[in-house]
Amino acid sequence: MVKEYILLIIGAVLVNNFVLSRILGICPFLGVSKRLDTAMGMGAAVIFVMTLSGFVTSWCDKYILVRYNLEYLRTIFFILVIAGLVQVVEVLLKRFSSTLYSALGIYLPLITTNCAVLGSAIICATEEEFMGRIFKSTVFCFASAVGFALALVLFSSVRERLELSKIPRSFQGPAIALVTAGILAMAFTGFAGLGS
Amino acid sequence: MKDIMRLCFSLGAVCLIGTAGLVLVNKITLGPREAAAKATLMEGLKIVLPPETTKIALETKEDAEEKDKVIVMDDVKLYRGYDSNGDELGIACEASAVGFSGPIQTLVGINNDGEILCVLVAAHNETPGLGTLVTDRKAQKSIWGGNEDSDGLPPNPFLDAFTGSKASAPKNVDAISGATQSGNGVKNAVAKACHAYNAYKSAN
Amino acid sequence: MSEQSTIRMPDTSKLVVSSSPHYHDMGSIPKIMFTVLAALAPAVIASIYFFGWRALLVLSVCMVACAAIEALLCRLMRRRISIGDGSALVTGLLLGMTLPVTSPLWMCIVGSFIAIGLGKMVYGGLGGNPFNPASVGRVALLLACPSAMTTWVTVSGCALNKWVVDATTGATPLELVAQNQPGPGFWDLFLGNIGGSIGETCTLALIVGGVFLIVRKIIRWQIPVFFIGTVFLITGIAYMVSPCPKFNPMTHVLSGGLMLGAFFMATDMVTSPLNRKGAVVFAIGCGIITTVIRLWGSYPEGISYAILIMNALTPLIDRYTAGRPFGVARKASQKNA
Amino acid sequence: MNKQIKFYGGVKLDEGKMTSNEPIITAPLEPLYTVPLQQHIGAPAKAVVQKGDKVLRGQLLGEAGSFVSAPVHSPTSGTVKELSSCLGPAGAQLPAIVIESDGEDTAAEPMPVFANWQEASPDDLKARVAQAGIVGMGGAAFPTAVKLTPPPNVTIDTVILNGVECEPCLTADHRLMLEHPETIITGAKIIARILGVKQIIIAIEMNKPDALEMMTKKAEGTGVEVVGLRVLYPQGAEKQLIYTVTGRKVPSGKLPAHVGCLVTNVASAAAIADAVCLGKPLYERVTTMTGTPVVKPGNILCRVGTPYSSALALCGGVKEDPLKIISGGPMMGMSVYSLDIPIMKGTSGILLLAADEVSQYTPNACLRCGRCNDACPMEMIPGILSSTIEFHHFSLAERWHVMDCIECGCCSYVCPAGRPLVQHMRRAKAVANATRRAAEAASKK
Amino acid sequence: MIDIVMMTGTGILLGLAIGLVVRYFGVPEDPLVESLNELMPGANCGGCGLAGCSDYANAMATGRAKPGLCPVMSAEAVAKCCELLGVESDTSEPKIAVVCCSGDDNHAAKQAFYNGVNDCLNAMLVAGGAKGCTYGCLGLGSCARACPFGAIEMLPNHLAKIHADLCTGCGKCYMACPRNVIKLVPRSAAKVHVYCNSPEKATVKKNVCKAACIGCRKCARTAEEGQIVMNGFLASINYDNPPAEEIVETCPTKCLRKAE
Amino acid sequence: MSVLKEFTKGIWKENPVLVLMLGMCPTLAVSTSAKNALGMGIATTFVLAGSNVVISWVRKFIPSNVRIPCYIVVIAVFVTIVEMLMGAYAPAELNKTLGIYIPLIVVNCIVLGRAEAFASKNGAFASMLDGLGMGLGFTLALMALGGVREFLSAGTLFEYVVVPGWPDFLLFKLPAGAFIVLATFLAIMNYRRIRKAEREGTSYTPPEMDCSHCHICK
Ligand SMILES: Cc1cc2nc3c(=O)[nH]c(=O)nc-3n(C[C@H](O)[C@H](O)[C@H](O)COP(=O)(O)O)c2cc1C
Ligand SMILES: Cc1cc2nc3c(=O)[nH]c(=O)nc-3n(C[C@H](O)[C@H](O)[C@H](O)COP(=O)(O)O)c2cc1C
Ligand SMILES: Cc1cc2nc3c(=O)[nH]c(=O)nc-3n(C[C@H](O)[C@H](O)[C@H](O)COP(=O)(O)O)c2cc1C
Ligand SMILES: Cc1cc2nc3c(=O)[nH]c(=O)nc-3n(C[C@H](O)[C@H](O)[C@H](O)CO)c2cc1C
Ligand code: SF4
Ligand code: SF4
Ligand code: SF4
Ligand code: SF4
Ligand code: FES
Repeated sequence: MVKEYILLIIGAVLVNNFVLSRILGICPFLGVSKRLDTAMGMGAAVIFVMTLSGFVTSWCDKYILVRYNLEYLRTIFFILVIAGLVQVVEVLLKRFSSTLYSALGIYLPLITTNCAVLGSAIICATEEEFMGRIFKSTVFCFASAVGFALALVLFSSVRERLELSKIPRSFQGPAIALVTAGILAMAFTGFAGLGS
Repeated sequence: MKDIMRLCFSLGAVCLIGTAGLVLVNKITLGPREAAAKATLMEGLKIVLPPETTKIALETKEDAEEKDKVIVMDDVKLYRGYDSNGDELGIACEASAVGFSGPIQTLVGINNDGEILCVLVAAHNETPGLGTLVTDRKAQKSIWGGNEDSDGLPPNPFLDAFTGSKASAPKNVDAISGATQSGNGVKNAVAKACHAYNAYKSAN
Repeated sequence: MSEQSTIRMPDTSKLVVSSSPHYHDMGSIPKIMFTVLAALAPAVIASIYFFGWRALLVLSVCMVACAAIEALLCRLMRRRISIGDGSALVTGLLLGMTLPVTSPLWMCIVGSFIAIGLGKMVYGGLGGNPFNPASVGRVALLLACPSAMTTWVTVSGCALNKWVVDATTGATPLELVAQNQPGPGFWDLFLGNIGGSIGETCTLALIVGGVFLIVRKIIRWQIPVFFIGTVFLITGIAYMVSPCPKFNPMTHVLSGGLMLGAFFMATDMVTSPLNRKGAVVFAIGCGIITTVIRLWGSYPEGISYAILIMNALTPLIDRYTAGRPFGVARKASQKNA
Repeated sequence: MNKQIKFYGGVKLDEGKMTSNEPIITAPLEPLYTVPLQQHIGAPAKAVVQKGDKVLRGQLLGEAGSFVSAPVHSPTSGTVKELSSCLGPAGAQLPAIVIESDGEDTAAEPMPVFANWQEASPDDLKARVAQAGIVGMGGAAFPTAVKLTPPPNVTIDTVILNGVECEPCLTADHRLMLEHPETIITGAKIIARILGVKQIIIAIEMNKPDALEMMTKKAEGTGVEVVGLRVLYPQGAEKQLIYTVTGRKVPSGKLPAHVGCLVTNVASAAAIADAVCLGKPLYERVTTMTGTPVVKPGNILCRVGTPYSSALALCGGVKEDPLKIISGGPMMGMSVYSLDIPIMKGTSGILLLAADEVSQYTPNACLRCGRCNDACPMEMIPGILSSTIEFHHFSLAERWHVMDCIECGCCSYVCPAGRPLVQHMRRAKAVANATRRAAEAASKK
Repeated sequence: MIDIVMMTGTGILLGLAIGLVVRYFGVPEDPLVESLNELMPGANCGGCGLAGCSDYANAMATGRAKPGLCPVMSAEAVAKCCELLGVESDTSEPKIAVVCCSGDDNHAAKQAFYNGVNDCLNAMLVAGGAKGCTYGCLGLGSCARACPFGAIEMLPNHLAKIHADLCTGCGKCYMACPRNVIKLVPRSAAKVHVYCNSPEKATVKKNVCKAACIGCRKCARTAEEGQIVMNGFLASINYDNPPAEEIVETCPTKCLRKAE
Repeated sequence: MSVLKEFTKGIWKENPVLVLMLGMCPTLAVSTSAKNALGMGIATTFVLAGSNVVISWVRKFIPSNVRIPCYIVVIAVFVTIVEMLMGAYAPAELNKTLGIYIPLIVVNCIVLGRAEAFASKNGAFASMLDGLGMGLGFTLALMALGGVREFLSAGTLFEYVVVPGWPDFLLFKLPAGAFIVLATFLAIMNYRRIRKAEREGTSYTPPEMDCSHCHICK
C-alpha cells in the first residue's frame, strides 16, 4: 500500500514527469520560468490547483459521470469545473490573503489553460489504475504537480544562470530555453524504469 | 442579485446549448464510433486467423443464465473464427502483458492443430524505433518507387518467429538487442494467450 | 649635468593601461585543460592496452571532431576561434572515453556535434554551458542509438597487438550485477580487465590521473571523494541488508563510469558548484542519483544522467550555499539572498 | 605568534622588494612643481594664492574645501606660475598650482611647535593635523583629521599602525620604519593622545625582520606593542588587519571605528609627529621608485609636485622601455600613460613593468573554477559578481554586496580566465554610488 | 436528457458560485489602471524608466509617474491618458540626442593601449580611458548598448553616431555615457551642433585633438546675439534660439557642423 | 484586402507557434511525424475557427466574470465534437497517436488565446478568418516540425522512405528531440531576422519569451 503510493509518486515526479516526459503544461513552463521566484510561485499555485482539481474531478467523475454514463461529456465537464474552481479560488485568495495572492494569485488565470491540469484529470479518469479511486487520483495529481513544479524550478534556476552566458544572438530568448529544456528532458530519461 | 442571475443565466445557457449540441452529435456518431472500434479489432482478428475466415465470434459462456458473459481465462479473451461453411478454423486470443512502458496488447491466432498462425500487437505504448522493433508491422514504402511488400502482411522478424510453434509449448524467441523488455512483454503476452488457449481446450 | 643627458627615459607612446592588479599568477585556461588531458593519459594508455588500437582511433576522431566543430561554430557565430584553450579537446576525449570501442565513427562525429554544438556553443562557448557537454553528447547518443551504445566487447588482457579485441559481445559488470549475477573479481575491476566503454575500465589509471589533478589543485577533492563515498555507502547499506551481488559495493565503486565521472566529469568546473560546500552537496547528489538509477532504474549505469541532473541543480545549490561576505550579518545576507 | 588568526583567502605573492636595502635619498630641488589641489579623497582644496604670488616652503597654497578635505602647502619657495590643471594618476584633469622654484628653498615661518604635546589638548592636536594637510599615506589618502574624529557614540580603544606594506615592490614604509622609528612611535602616541586610547599596536609583516626588530627595540618601554604578521596579501588591508590583530570583524558598510579600532599608515603617523613636534606641514613623502626596467631603483624623499619623470631620472632612467607605468604597487596601483604626473601625498611608489611582466586581460568567460572565491579576503563570489556586472545586472550585484569589495585584486590575480574582475567590481561600485547619489538628489528635491 | 440537465445545472451552479463569491468576497479592480493599460503600446521597452508598460500604467494611476514619459506612445494616447488622469497634458517638445564630440581615432587618438573591458565606464576607471582628451567620446559604445531603439551606431574609428530617424529622445544614452558627451536637445532646434565637449584651453585641447573647438569665437561673432554663447573655451549653441545653418562655414576646425 | 490580412497574418507574421509561442504542448508532443502533425493541425483548425465564430457571436452577452468559463465551454464543445467525429471516421492509427491531445485542444493556449485576443473583440467573419489563418499557421508549423523530426529519426516522410538505410535516430522522436528541433527552428528564424535587420542598418533583438501573447491573464 505504502509502497504503491511511493512508487506512484516517484513515477509521477521523476519518471513520467509531466513536462519533460509527457509534454504537458509547456506554455507556463516556458513562459513563467525567467525568474526563480516567479517559478516557485507558479509551482506552488499549480500544486494547489492541480491537487484540488484532481480531487474534485475524480469525485465528480465517479459519482456523476460514470454513474450516469456521461463519459463523453468528460472534457467539457472537467474544464468547466476547473475553470470555475480557479476563478473562485482566485477571488477568495485575493480577499483573504493578499500575501498569498501576490505570491500565487497572479498565476491562477494561467492555470486554467495549463494542459497539465486538465491532462491529469483526464489521465485519472481514463487510466485503469486510477478509475474510481479518488484518493489515488488525488495523490497522482498532487505528485504530477510536484513534478511540474520541480521541472519548473530547475529550469528557471538554469535560465537565471544563462543570463550570465554569452548566448549567440540567434539563440537568445526562447530558442536557448528550448535547448535547455531538451537537455533537461534527456537527463530525466535516466529515471526510466524507476518504480516498476 | 441581478448580476448573479445574469452570471447563472449566461453560463447555464452556454452549457445548455453546448450540451444539447453534443448530445446530438453523440447520438449521430455513436453507431459509427462503436463500429470503428469493432472494425479495428476485427481487422486484427482477421489477420491472425486463417485467411479463409469469414465469421468471427466472441467465445461466450453457453450456460443459460450466463449466456452473454465473455469467457475470460487469465484476462485473455477468446474469439473463434469460422469459414463460410461454418466450420471452425481456429481461435484468436487477445492477451496483454507489461512491456517497457505499459501494457502490450497482442492478438495470437491459433489454428485447430494448436499451431500459432500469427502474432499481432494491437495496442502498445513502446518507444517508437526501439520497442516498436518487436511490436510494429509497418510497410516500408519508398518515394523512390519499387515498394517492397506492398501487399500482404508486413513482416516483423520477432513476431514472425512465433509462427508455427505449438501453443502447448511456444517457442522461446531470441530477444532483439535494445528492446529486450518490449520483447519480453510480447513473449509474456503470447505465453499467456497460449496458456489460456490450452486451458480452454482441455476444459472443452 | 652632462650625466643627466645620457639618462634614457622611457618611450611613453606604446604604454598599456589596464585596471589593477597588474600581477597575475600566470595560470591560464589552456594550462588547466592540457593538465586534464595529461591526467587522462594513463587511462588512454590503459584503454589502448585492453581494447586495441581502435580505441585510439575513436578517441582521436572525437577530439578532432570536437575541435573542428567548435572552430566551425565560432566562425559561424563570428567569434574568436577558441579551440586554442583546449577545452574542446577535453570534451572530445571524455566523450570518446564514454563510448564503446566498437562505436561507428559517424556516431563519434554526431556525438561530438551534439556535445559541442548543443552542449556548449549554443550557450556561448566555454564557461557558458550549464550542462556537461560530454555527458550531453553521451546521453544523446544513448537515446539516439541505444543498441550501438550498449554493445560491449569482452576483454582479456593485452590487446596491443590487435586493432580491436575480438568482437564477441559481452555484458559489462554493471549489466551482470543488474541481473544479480556476480561481477568480476576485485583485481580485474581495479586494473580494468573488464568490458565497458573505452575510458572507464582501468580504475587504477583513472585514480592516478585524478589524484594528479587534485595535487595540481585543478579539481577539488570533495567531489570525487563524496561522490564515490556516497555510492559506496548506499550500496554498502543495501548489501548489508540483503547481501546479493546486485548490491556489492566493491563492484559498484570499481566498475562503470564512476571513477571517470567522479574524477573527470563531475569535476568540470563550469558545470559544478562554485564553492566547497556546494561541491559536497553536488557530489552527494550525484552519488545518490547514480545509485538509484543503477539499483532500481532501467539502465545499468547512471553516471551521465546523475551528472546532468546535478548540473541542472547547480544554480540552486550555488544560491543556497553561497557564504556571507566578510562582516555581513546573517540576517542581512538572508534578506538579500 | 602562530596562533594568529588568519583571514579568509588572500594570495601569496612574489614580493619583488628590490629596494629594501636602499636608504632613503632626498631628491634635489626641481625647477617646477605642479601641486594638485586635490591629493585626497573629498572636496578639492581652494586656492588661496594668485598667479604671480611669491610663496615660501610650507606656505599654504590651498585651504580645505569642506569638512572632508585637506589643505595643500608649497613644496618650496618661488613664484606661482599659473593656476591650471594637470593630469592625475586616475586619468582625470586635476586643478593644480604650478610653482616656479627660486632655488632658495626658503622656509616659511613654521607653525608653532607643541613643545610638550603630552599635555596639549586633543582638540589642539587634531587641529594641527588638519592644518598640516595630513592625509592617509597608505594609499587611499583620506584626510587624517577626519579619521581622527570618530562618529559619535563609538569609542575607540585600539590604534593600529599599519606597517605591513603587503604590496609587492614597495619599500617606502619599510625604510621609514628603519630610519625614523622614533618619529613613528611619537606619531602613534600623539594619535593615541588625540583619541584618548591606551592600546597602540604597530603591525609589521614578517618579511621585514629588520624593521620588526628595530621597531620592537625602539618601542620598548613606550607602551607601544609591535606585532609581526604572517606574510599574506592583503594583510595590510584595514579590515583584514583589524581582524588579524584584534579578532574583530568590521561589519559590512561600517568603519573600523565601529569595532573600536583606528588604523593609520606608519608614514601618516610620522607626518603627524613632524607636524606636531616640528610644525612642518605635509609637503614631502618617501616614494619607492622601482621595477626591473629602472636602472637604480631606490626610495626617494620627494616633494609633492615633483613629476614622475624627475623621480625616474634620479634613479638613472630605464634600461629598457617599460610596457606599464604604475602609480602605486602592482596589486592596487593605477596604470598611467604619462610621466608628467606629479607625485602626491598618497604616492607610495612608482613601478615600471617590462613587457614580459605584464599580464594581459583576455576576453574569456568565467570558468566558474571558484579560485577567486577561495582568494577573496572579503569572502565574496567575484566570478559570479563580475558576470552579473558584465551583463549589466547592477542591482543584483549590489544585493550580493559588491560594495564590500576592497579592490585588493586577489581575484584577478588568481583567475585563470584572465578576467578583469576588479575592473568590473569598480564599475559596479561606481554605478551603485551614482545611483545612490541620484536617489539622494531626487529625494532632496 | 440527463446530460443536458446535469451540464446546465452545473453551469448555473458555477455561475451562482462565482457570482456569490465575487459579490461577497470580490475586491474591485481599479478601472483606471485597466483603461490606462489599454492605452499602453505594450512594447515593454522600459523607455519610461519603469519596469515595463503595466508598471508604468500602475505608476501613473498612483501618481508615481507622469504621463508622457513613454517614448513610443502616440500623442493622442498621451492626451487620452491625461484625460483619464485628469491632468493637463505636458506638451514638452520631443528631444533628440547628440554626441558632442568629433574626436574619433583620426582626430584624437588614444594615448596608450587600453587593455580591459570594452565599455566606456570601465575604461573611465582606468587612467580615464587613456584618451588624451578627458572630455571626449571614448568610443566603446556604452550608449549604443543602452539605447533601446538601436539608434546609436559605433563608427569603426571609435565615435558614437546617432541616427536621428531612430532616436526617440528617451535619454538612456545620456544616462549611460560616463563622459557626458551626449546632450539631449529639442528636436526642432537640432540643426547645427558644436561637436566638441572640452572646456579646456585651446593649447591643451590642440595637443590631444585635431578637431576640437579652439574657442576662437568666430561663430559667436558671426551669429546673431545670443545664438551661440561661449562657455569658457567652448562654443555652445543656444537651442532656444538656434543659429542658421550657414554658420558652420565660419568654424576653422569644423567642429561646428550641421546635424548628421 | 484587410480581410485577407486577417487570414494570412497567422501563417507567417503572427505564426502562433513560431512567433507567438502558443500551444506548445501539442506542438511538441504530436509532431513526431508529419502525418500526426497534419491530423492534429486539422483538428485544431476546426476547433479554432468554430469556437472563434461562436464566441464572437455570444461575446456581447457574456458578463466578464464568467467570460473564461463560458469561452472554454464553447471550445470544449467543439473539441468534443471533433473527438467524436474522429472516433467515428478517422483512421484508427491516427486516433491512437493523437489520443490524449485531442481533449487537450481545449486548453491549447492558441484557442483560448485567440478567443480572448481576437474573437472577443471582432465580428464573426473576421474571427473565422483569424481562426482559419491561425489554424493554418499552426498546421504548417506543426508539419514542418513533424517532417523534420520524422525525417531525422527514421529517414522517412509521411512514412515513405526518403533516404534508404538511414540509421534509426531515436532522439528526435523523444520529447528532448522535440525541444531541440523547435529551438533550431526558432534560431534559424532569428538568424534570418538579424541578418535582415543588419542589412537595413537597424538592430534586432530576439523577443523575450513570455506568455504575454495569449492575453488570458492580463
Ligand atoms: C529512450 C529509450 C527507450 C527505450 N525503449 C525501450 C523499449 O521500448 N523497449 C525495450 O525493451 N527497451 C527499451 N529501452 C531500454 C534499452 O534498450 C536497454 O538497453 C535495455 O533495457 C537493455 O538492453 P538490451 O535489450 O540490449 O539487453 C530503451 C532505452 C532508451 C534509452
Ligand atoms: C562517465 C560515464 C558515465 C556513464 N553514464 C552512463 C549512463 O548514464 N547510463 C548508462 O547506461 N551508461 C553509462 N555509462 C556507460 C556505463 O558505464 C557502462 O559502460 C554501460 O552502462 C554498461 O554498464 P557496466 O559496465 O557497468 O556493466 C557511462 C560511462 C561513463 C564512463
Ligand atoms: C588590499 C589593500 C591593501 C592594503 N595594504 C596596505 C599596506 O600594505 N599598508 C598600508 O599602510 N595600508 C594598506 N592599505 C590601506 C589600509 O587599508 C588603510 O587604509 C590604511 O592603513 C589606513 O592608513 P592611512 O589612512 O594612514 O593611509 C591597504 C588597503 C587595501 C584595500
Ligand atoms: C577538471 C575538468 C573536468 C572537465 N570535464 C569535462 C567534462 O566532463 N566534459 C566536458 O565536456 N568538458 C570537460 N572539461 C572541459 C571544459 O570545462 C568543458 O569543455 C566546458 O564545460 C565547456 O564550457 C573539463 C575541464 C576540467 C578542467
Ligand atoms: S578585489 Fe574585491 S572581489 Fe576581488 S578578491 Fe579583492 S575584495 Fe574580493
Ligand atoms: S577565478 Fe576567474 S574563472 Fe575562476 S571563478 Fe573566478 S572569475 Fe571565474
Ligand atoms: S558617447 Fe559616451 S557612452 Fe557613447 S561611446 Fe562615447 S563615451 Fe562611450
Ligand atoms: S539615442 Fe539615446 S535618446 Fe535616442 S533613443 Fe537611443 S538612448 Fe534614447
Ligand atoms: S498548450 Fe499551452 S500549456 Fe499546453
